[in-house]
Amino acid sequence: MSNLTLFSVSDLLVTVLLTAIASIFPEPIRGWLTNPDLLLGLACLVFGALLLAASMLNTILLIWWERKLLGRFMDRRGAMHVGFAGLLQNFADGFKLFKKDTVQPREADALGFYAGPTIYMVTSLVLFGILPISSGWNSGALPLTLLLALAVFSFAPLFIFVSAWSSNNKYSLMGGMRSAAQMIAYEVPLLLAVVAVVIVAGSFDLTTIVYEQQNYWFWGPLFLALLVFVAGMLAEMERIPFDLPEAEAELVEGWNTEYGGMLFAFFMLADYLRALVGSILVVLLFLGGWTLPTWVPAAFTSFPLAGIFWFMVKTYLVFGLFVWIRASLPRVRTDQLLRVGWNRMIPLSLLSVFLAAVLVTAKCLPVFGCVPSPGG
Amino acid sequence: MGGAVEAKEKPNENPILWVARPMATAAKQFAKSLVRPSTIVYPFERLEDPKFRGKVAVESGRPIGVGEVWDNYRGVHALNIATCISCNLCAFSCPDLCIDMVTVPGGDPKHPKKCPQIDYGKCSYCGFCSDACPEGCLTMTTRYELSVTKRADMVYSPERLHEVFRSKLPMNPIRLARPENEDAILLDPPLCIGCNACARDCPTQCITMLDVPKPDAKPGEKLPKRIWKEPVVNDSDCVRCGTCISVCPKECLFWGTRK
Amino acid sequence: MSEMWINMGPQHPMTHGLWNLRVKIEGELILDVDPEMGYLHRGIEKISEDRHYNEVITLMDRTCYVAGLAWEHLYILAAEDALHITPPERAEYLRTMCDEFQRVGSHIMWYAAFVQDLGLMSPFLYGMRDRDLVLDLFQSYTGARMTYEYMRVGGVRSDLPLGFTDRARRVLDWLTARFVEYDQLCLGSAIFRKRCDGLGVLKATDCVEHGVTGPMLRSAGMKRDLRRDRPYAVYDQLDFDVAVADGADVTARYLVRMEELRQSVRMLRQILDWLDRHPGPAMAEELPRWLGAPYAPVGKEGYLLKRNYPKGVGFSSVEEPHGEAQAYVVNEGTEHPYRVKFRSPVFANISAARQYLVGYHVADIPPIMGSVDVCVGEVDR
Amino acid sequence: MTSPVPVPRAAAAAGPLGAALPMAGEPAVPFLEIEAIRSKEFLPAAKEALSSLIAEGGQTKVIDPVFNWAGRNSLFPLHWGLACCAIEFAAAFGARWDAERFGVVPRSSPRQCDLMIVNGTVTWKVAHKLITLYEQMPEPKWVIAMGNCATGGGPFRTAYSVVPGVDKLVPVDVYIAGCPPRPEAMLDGILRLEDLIRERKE
Amino acid sequence: MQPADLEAALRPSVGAHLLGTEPFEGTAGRVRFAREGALDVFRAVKDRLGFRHLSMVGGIDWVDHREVFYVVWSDDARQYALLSTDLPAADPHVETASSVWPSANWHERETWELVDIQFDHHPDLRHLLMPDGYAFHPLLRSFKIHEPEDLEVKSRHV
Repeated sequence: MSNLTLFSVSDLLVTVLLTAIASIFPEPIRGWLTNPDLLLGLACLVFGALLLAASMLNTILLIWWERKLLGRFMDRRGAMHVGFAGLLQNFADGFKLFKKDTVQPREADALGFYAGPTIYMVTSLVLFGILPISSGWNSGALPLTLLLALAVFSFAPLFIFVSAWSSNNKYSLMGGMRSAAQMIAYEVPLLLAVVAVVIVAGSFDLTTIVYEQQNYWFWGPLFLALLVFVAGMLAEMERIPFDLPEAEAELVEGWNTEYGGMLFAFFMLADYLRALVGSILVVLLFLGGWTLPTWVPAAFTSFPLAGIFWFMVKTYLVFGLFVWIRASLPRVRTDQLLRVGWNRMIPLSLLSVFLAAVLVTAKCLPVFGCVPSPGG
Repeated sequence: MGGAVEAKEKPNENPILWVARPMATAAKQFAKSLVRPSTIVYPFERLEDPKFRGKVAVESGRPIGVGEVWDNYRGVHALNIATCISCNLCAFSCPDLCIDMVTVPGGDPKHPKKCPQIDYGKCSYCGFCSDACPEGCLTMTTRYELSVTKRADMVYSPERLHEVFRSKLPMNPIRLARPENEDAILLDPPLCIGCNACARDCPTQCITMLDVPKPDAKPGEKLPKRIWKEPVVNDSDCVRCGTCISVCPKECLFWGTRK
Repeated sequence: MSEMWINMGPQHPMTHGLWNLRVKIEGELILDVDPEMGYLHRGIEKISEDRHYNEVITLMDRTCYVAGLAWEHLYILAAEDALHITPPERAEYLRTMCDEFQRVGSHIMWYAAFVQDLGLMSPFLYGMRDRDLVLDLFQSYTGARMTYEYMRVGGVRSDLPLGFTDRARRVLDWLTARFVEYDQLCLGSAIFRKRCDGLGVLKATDCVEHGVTGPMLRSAGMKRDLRRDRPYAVYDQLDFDVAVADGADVTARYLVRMEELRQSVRMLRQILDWLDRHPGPAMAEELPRWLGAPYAPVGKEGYLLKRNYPKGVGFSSVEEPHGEAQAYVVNEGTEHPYRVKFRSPVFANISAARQYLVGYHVADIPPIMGSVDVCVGEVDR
Repeated sequence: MTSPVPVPRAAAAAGPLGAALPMAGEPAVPFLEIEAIRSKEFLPAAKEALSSLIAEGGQTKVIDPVFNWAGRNSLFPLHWGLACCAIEFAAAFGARWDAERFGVVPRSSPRQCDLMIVNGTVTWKVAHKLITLYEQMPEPKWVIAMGNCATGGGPFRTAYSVVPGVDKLVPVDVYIAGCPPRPEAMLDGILRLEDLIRERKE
Repeated sequence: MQPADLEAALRPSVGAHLLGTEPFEGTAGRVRFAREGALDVFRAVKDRLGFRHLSMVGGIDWVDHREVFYVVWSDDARQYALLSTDLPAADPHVETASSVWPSANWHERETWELVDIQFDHHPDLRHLLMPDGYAFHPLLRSFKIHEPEDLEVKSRHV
């Protein structure tokens, strides 16, 4: 299992296909076709395509999950008449938006107007490529995956602001401004909360962090950091209670007011992609990634793709928590978010860093690991 | 008389509860609706269905005893052409002027039978017409779905209204009682010329023309030129539609209290 | 950002209707506001002059579409005043019951819309669900969900159906339990309190100056409620309290409305008990023929003039869910009212917008305007 | 008069949900049963699409139906309330009727809408704003005139300030009568519009 | 409070402009005054009688003349009172009440717009309900309403 990675699968696919094709041709062409560099490049392309498909499918499933879950929170049923239980609803939305006109306002700045959503989408996709979803998902262990992920994650407000500015709408502009202002509030505590995890795990590599959690998941010792991280993630994903940039009540649709058709679909998809990535990060950093506690019977962990399965279950449950929050809390105001960010979350995150340092130096971490390590 | 009550919030409690309490409420609702949300799956379940009667309870947030609720719903009209007497009261009483009386087959050529045609693009479903209908032939049913793609399809001719009647939808049972001291059609005898217009046009045939004795002309006095008959209204049959008043050429009929 | 004017409306999620709030902002700070009304001006006062007295009732439901029965009651009181007609007592009780159920429905609708403005969706759904139960009750005795056409000059159209009072009590039980949940979702929430406390303050003296009435006035600590101060219908025979709060802000308005809901439930239970015990006619006996219940039409123009029907002027004032509404009906002895003039409470409440909006942030506009409970239909008429 | 005889709506055109539907379902139709009813209509259509894909391929047989299916199943109405019907419009999105079941999600920005539901009286003062909103919506777009005021001015059509029907301003696809229409009637209008989109093959 | 009380309280200060008081069902009474003394009457009613709350301003077109009526409320007496004045149809001017009761502002804008009554020194006499530049005053008796004309129905360009 462990050597079957997504990349090796795509590599195998490309090799087999290309070798089969090459066998038809005479020697010089056959040699060029089976050139290992070409194989590697093609494998990378296939890998990317698979990654794209997986991320898109997951995102669309996530939207469905939110709609159904939110429906039940609100005492209704949610989408149910398009496809089985409404599963095809989001595909219908996507196809429809794909076909719709995209209107560019006359006074809008074309470059920013089109580049904003596109780059927003691309950065979100890149994020999905970085994260290890199971032991075999990622191509290779980069040493600084966590830092890279967080860096790419925080690009978004910039491009939100670009697209808001260039769509030449007062509501969009205010949404973009809020997005930029909001970033100041949550980025610092978010990173400090991650520092606590890094201190305990001793690595910036997400795979390593997950394997460090085989004895005990980090949410126990680092509960404070988890709270700060979840709150920061809510702000990062721009979900209620921190969805100020697209506060529907006062700023019509916020920064995407002027966007329709495919560009709007980009925004929607990227939003949920970021929500997915946020949930994944919570699972990776605090909930043990794709590992399960050792007291779980082996039958639950030994079937094919068990890692991905459990990882996805955890991710969707974490996202369910976000939906729950959305169903029960109102939106805060910009100045309140800033105040909460600087007055509450930063001290809390500093405290959690301090606690993590104490835990590590005092070597009292194993207290939380109530079961022996599976690797043993 | 009651005094004033100060609306006060509960004293502040543990601030951690302050986020937890709404979340707990939402979770409670989630658990409740996981079993059965209060949604009616509309094209498959219909509220006006008699099968709903009494089965769905308010305790779950589902609608209350729906069948009973629907008894006097005011939807599309049903018209029984057979019993319509063409009295024009529905068109008279319509505040939105959406009822036209159109000719339907079945009347004699001199007095064509006229029945209401309703434009649902103007109707405000107030029920004044069915309240005014003296024969109970124009009633309102529980049908409410009236989406069309052409504006002209919203005009329901008497035949279409009769089809609604024949489809046996539940109908509005409210029949308003007539007031005790109803006004009657009174006659101002000196003005009458005995022209028979009222008796001819009366939809219920409740007016009969009776002979009045022709007075002896005094010397020098000229008797009015008229037919020596006078209408007599049978109050128990009269539906008070006022047709006679409106057709009277001499304005000698009027509303009043019969002594 | 420099100063700029933004138009919030006519199509804007905040407005809950068709009006335009022009806001002058600097950054997120509100410098000036200018409400622009009239997008829903339907000339109801003019159309009424062309209609018979009973036919005006169909317009009243549409004047304020969340409190149709209260407006019917308002008009009917003035019209009966102008026409010198007294309704029977049971009709008065039925009308009072309509008023109070309407208040429950309207306040729940307000709750649903108001909390949605704060970004919280689920109370909207809960509110609409619970309001639908009240509408079910209305439908069972008036025959419609929103446009009831229930009251008539001299009484009401029909009496209650069988088993109504029991159904109504069950709904009241259900609602009483829900009010607790409403409070848990709002008052129990730290973010709600942070968003609403100290927002949109309008002191009692300013309220009186600018003609602000209803829950907004009572939230400023002023104990004025027409149901108690100037009882109409049968309010003087009911036991209830006037809800007041002293914050004068959005939270206080929330508290007042929630308390009014409870008081309405309390009144409704008394009314339902009375209705169970006192059967009787629901329509006045001594009615002019053309006002009798089944008959709206008049034979010929000038019918009343011929009979020398006494002229009159009617004035009425009711405590509508949004505040104090007034009607002024002039009867010149014809079948049509000569002049009908209405005073909408929301009209005055919005006209004072500059007093309670300037100085707050753009993000505060939805909760503040939500707490005013705008119903544009009655403002523009 | 296109159809002189009014057929019961449920039997005549219950939308994409099958003509064999009874007038009324069980008090609570089990979810799987609903799915079964729906699949009766969906499966043959899917089979046909698949066979035509194998037989002919090409745009008109496969691509267009897919986009048509997508377009009619994801109608985003503009989120605005004109008058009384707006309350029933909101009630249709409430818990009891839940219009989101059909993929109908109101959006506040006209750029993201396919459907303008004119839910109330249109006055001359708001007329040009309504036209602006309509023009801001990207193609393909539809208009539903909900209620009598939008259809023809309703009880207010004689007034000096009221547009006698929104079809004098923008083209209307479906009229829903009612004053105001019940939420069911609004959903019925949306289903009728879905039928219309399928018939027109847009 | 009775009409006599109103009269007794107002007569000393604004007697010159007071045309009389009469009973009005449901209120303390109706005060008729001459339009020249409008402002004095408003001040007296507000300050001396304690009617601090102006509820409604309305106008009636009596064809030969026009009438403006004001409905005011006193919290102490818990009563309404009506003030009304007649204006000649040729010259319907009256002093604004918005300097005494700020709430009169919008009511007077509406009354000017619908019944064509000019309020002198009004701070902001603009159109409120009708679009700017609307030339008619719809609630005058001479303004008739009628069934709408047939306008062109827009259809989709296919």
